[in-house]
Amino acid sequence: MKRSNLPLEFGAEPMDIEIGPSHPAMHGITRLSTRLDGEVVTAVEVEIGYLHRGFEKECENSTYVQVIPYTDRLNYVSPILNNIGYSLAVEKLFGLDVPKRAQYARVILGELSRISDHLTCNGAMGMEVGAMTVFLWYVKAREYLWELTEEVTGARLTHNWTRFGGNANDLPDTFFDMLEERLKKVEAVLEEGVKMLFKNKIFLDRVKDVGVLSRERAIEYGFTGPMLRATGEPYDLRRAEPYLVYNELDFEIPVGTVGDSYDRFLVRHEEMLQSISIIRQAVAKIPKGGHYQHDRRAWLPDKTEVYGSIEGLIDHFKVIMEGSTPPKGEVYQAIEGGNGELGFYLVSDGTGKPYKCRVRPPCFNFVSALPEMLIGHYVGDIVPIYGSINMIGGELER
Amino acid sequence: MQTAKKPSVKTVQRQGGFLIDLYLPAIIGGLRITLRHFFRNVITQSDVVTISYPEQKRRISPRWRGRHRLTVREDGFIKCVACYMCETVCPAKCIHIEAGEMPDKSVEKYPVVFDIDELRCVFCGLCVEACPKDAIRMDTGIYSMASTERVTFDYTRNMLMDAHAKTDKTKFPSTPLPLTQEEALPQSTAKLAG
Amino acid sequence: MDMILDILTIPLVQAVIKILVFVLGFVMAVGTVLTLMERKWMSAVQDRIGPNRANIGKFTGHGALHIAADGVKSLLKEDTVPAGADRFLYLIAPLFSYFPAILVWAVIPFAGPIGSVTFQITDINTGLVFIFAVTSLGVYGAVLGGYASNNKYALLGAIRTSSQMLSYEVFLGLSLIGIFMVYGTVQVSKIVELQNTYWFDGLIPKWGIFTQPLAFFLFFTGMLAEAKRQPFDQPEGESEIIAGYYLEYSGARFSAYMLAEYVSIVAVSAITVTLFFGGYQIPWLFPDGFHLLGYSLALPPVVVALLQAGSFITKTLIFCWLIIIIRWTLPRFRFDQTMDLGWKKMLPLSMANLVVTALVLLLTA
Amino acid sequence: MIAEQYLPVLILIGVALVVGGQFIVMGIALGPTDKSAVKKAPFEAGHLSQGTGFRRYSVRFYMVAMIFLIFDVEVIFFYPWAVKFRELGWMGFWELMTFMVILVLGLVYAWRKGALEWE
Amino acid sequence: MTAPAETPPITARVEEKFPGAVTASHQQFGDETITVAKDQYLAVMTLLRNDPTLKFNLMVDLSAVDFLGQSPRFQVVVHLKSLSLGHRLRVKVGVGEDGPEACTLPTISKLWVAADWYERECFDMYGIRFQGHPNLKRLLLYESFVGHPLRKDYDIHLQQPRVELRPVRERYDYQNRNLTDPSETERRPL
Amino acid sequence: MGVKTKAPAIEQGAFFTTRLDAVLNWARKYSLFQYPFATACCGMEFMATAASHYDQARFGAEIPRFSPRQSDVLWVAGTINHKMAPIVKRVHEQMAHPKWVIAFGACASSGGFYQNYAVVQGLDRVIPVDVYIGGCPPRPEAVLDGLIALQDLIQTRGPTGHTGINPRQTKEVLLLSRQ
Repeated sequence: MKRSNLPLEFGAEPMDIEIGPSHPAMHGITRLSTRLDGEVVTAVEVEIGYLHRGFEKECENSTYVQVIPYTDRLNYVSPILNNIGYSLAVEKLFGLDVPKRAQYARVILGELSRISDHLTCNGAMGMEVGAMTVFLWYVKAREYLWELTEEVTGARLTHNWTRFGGNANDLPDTFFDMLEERLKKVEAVLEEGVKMLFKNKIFLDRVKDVGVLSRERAIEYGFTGPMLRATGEPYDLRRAEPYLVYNELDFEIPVGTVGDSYDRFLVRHEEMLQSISIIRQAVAKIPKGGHYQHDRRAWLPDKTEVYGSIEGLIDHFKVIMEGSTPPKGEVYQAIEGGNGELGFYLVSDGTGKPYKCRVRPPCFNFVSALPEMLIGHYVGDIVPIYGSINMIGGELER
Repeated sequence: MQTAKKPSVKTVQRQGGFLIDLYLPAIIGGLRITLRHFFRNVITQSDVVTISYPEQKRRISPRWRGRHRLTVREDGFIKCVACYMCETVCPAKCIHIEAGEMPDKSVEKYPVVFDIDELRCVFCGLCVEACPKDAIRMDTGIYSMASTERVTFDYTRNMLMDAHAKTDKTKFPSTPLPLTQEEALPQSTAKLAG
Repeated sequence: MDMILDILTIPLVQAVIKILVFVLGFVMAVGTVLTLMERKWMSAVQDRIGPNRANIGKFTGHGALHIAADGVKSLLKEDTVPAGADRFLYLIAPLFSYFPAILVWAVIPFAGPIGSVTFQITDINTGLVFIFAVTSLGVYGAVLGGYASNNKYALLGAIRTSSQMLSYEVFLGLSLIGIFMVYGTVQVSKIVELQNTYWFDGLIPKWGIFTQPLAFFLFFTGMLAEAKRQPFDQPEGESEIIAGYYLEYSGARFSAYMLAEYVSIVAVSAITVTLFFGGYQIPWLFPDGFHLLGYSLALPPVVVALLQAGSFITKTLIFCWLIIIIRWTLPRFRFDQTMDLGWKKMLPLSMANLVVTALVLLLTA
Repeated sequence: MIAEQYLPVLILIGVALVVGGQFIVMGIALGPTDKSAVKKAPFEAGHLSQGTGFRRYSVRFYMVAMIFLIFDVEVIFFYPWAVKFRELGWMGFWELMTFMVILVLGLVYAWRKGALEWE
Repeated sequence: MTAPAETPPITARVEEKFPGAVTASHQQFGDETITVAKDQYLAVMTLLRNDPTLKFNLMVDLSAVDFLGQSPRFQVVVHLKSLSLGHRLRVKVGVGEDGPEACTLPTISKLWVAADWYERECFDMYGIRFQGHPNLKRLLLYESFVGHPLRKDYDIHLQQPRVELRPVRERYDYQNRNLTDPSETERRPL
Repeated sequence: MGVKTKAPAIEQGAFFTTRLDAVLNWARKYSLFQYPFATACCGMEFMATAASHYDQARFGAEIPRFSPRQSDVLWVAGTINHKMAPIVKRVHEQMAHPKWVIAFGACASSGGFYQNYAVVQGLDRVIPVDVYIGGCPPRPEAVLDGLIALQDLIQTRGPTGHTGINPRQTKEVLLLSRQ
């Protein structure tokens, strides 16, 4: 940024101003204690924790399956991805195999979740630079997707859908009936978003070259996901460490070049389009079969077994009363969440409750890098930068 | 672990250039879209997606997890056997059960108190999954609860059974279940009901 | 009867009547309705319905009653004065927002004159300079309000307002000079009259938009900034500095600011229409009727005046609408970009426009 | 003549005062008041505000004010010229060009000096 | 845990450079894990970051596990990932509880900036102090909070409010797991 | 500063019966400027309610004002933990009278399933709450029902809301079951 050669201070006082937590741009829960020289941010201290809900402590006091609803509320814009990540971790611990159909279903719903995450992020970014209309259109599109997930899981955003060994229920026919139409609608909204924002100089001015973080710094800060890809590093766990059936699906990893808010916006936009293509491929390839493979240690048997056989009933009681009892050990499983590497680190002591359930929150790193991204920028830049990191409180502060 | 597939990378296209620097083309382009929406919505309302809620209601998924109900057997007696499964599995610990026995021992146990604090409930549906008797369900289709008093969210056993009575069974057809134990129970308990 | 007519011929009485009709009857009414229309129009853009529930019995008026609800509620809302505020300035600051929005109407003609009766409150012979002077008064409302609030966000908003207004004032003035040169007068009524002259044998009217297209864009942009409308609503900066200069204002004083904003939208539209879109003129309509390519249609003066007033009001409303639609289309500039745009792009452009206009006029003279 | 022209303006000022003033008066008269300390504290995103809102501000903003003053005064000189433009003809044009060049130089100077930058 | 017969390359490399630093290692569920001695921790981490055959440039996660009743009580767990070489490693280091210097660990925030906040969070939750950390204060909780909630001996229900809480009549007191308002329940038999 | 701020003069009478009051309350209920105190998951549903599909603007509750001076209803959408409690309390106290509070979703209303060291077990332990909306998060329909419940409350009780009224003593339970 160009600096004027006027002396910086003519006796002007720097202004200390609290931005957040209750501030429109802070999504309610982050506090930036900033020091301003005129309009320029000269110092920032980030304070978080306004949404700390004791996730880990709750997990340690819950059985394995009770943790799934808690994971819904980590990244509450893409909850199914959290479900999947956690379930994969537990399944790894148990050594369970998930039926192919369940894996495909997870991919489909996971990508729907990813789209809704990116829609919210990009829309909110638009809103924060003043393009309220685009935001509302994007939320409208998100609504279409939520109807789809509701059709499958029975909830709009706190799905509690995956189980150890499969999913709570199968994709219904109505889902497939609705899917293509909804995807088309979403694509139409995205197209409108492109026309409204992508060539609009005002928007480009706001997001271009703000919040730049180089690839090296981004890696230093532990960035993953769209934020890292925007700097040019094509690190996507769906390809780097494939899980589920991503190896059977074709998609491209969008990367940016500069690593500013604009690249992040573009990368997210492109990822949405890629996700739509992934969903279409997965729908074409999804095999017939069961959605859940029962393992007596892991989770409940099928209802027919419970009602029909005494063994089933005993399994049922046991798993509810004691919880799922995995073998002792520790496991780390990461998936590509909406914001990046969403890792679950579980320590099992052989009892029904996780001894330790740690989630590696991707946006934790982003927020920790905020001071570096903000200092030297204007007050007005706080908003698009903050918007572009897609801070999700539940995940950040757990 | 699966082997990694070679990722194909796509570099996103940054916009820029003289035409964009002029501001006006994009502004006019944007106005075209908004005006299209505006005129469509003013003249034909064809783009309006709003559901005028209290009057219009949108179809919700048959799987929607709404307020609970306690199912009853064909003879009208509560299906619940107070086994505490749902209370155990509930992550919100919003279910409170006190078991009791019928004087004539016609059923093993039944809930004397079965309260759900629907304000605490997170609608995860684990209680339904955990119930071995199909006694608790969340398919009432009641998706909306709002009140000015906190106490109104405390649902007692009888209120939950009322919800069962009122549930539109056609709208939320119960999933076909195999013959269950209590259906085979002798009809004698019917006399005790009510 | 004669006495009434006599009284009516007193200019001052005429002026009072005009003020009552134009300002209170038209401007304030339109400004008030705009508060609702903005909500309805933005809903239409965003595929929504917009406010429609306020009702008296069965009557809802498609949400019209929400205006009444908003008004009554805001009066009954607590009137907060933050600790440490400059009480007097804080009290009177909203008043200043009304000066530009209302004073401007002094010189804006609603229709062509019928004999000695004009439809302009007063025909000041330095009309444009008056407009120019008055619009710059608006800054006081925001600056005093923001400064007196003893709130940092409000202070930021106030400073932004003043800087933005100062920056846009300069080229606003410069862009108008082209109009002066083309029409050779600063009297608003004359400028409007002259916009009824034609090129090519009465084919194309010499409206400001045709004689000074660049100046129109400059002027309109500047006016948007003066009215603090998106994309220049940095002083309010909803997502950055919360509500900017009126952050601490509540209840009635907050509505005073809000209403002033809408009234100034009407004013901005009216000025733009007057200077660049022929004011009350309808193309090919002369005081005695329509004339186009030899065909003509004679009309009585009263009908002509009515048509003209209708045309003026319609054009003004279209501009109000456009300003609102623009708001819901565009993102907002960052504050420094607003300033850059003003000083580094608009100012040189307006200078260039001046030179080109002068050259063209001299060469064609 | 002058009085006749400007008296309506005075009335309009009165109207503006009344229109704006009614809100203020009615707001004070009708609205409830609460004088608790927390209520009166300036709002700063839910925190106690440190220091006062009245403060000396960054010099950039005063720079703009000064540049504005200069330019606005210069622009005023254009007005009489513009009105009499047709009568002055080419002579007036070149005179004004000289003036304009000086003005542009001033702008360029301020620009180069960074007075228009916002850092 | 016993080391597997075949030592994986990363563990081997660390053992080669710092003999005796790796006190245990395993490869459970395919996650390569080493436990290092506390005094060698910083050196091993530096090696892991800088060694050309290891190049762990992404610090994925840092947290701790509280093994209450065991010695050492805490285990700080660091997950590392190499973007260029694609491998992962879990590094564990035991941190004791007693003694003046015991509940401390050298900071790795000089090696990976990302560790800064993770260490603050770890301090907040477990009370493990990271020596040399530039700004070691609470991250998620507030300064007036006493204790460290993720320690196993911290009662999950022990709240430390910052504002005076208003009395609320609730049907159940969930803190104490009992029915506070039994009069309203319907206890009549069916 | 205690829990109770001094009740303003106009709020002394808790129940209004006159026609004028009915008109004033009518105005209040259809002009609800809102302060979205959205902290967590419920904020997403709050967005969804404000967006095109549900459009709570229809009720006049449209304009989000992030200034407590200008807002009438505080939507606390999401978990309030002990770190946030002083802030929500301050914001509420800074809101201009008359004001109402809606606890949006399980967490805000009761703490939901976060029964641990961090989370306040219900917003009503910090500030008085007028309307509770159950659900985790509640569907937009529920949110609109909550809004309607608040409007009914305003119409019947005037500007006081729940402040100072013992909820147990009144039988006017505005439970909505509109389905």
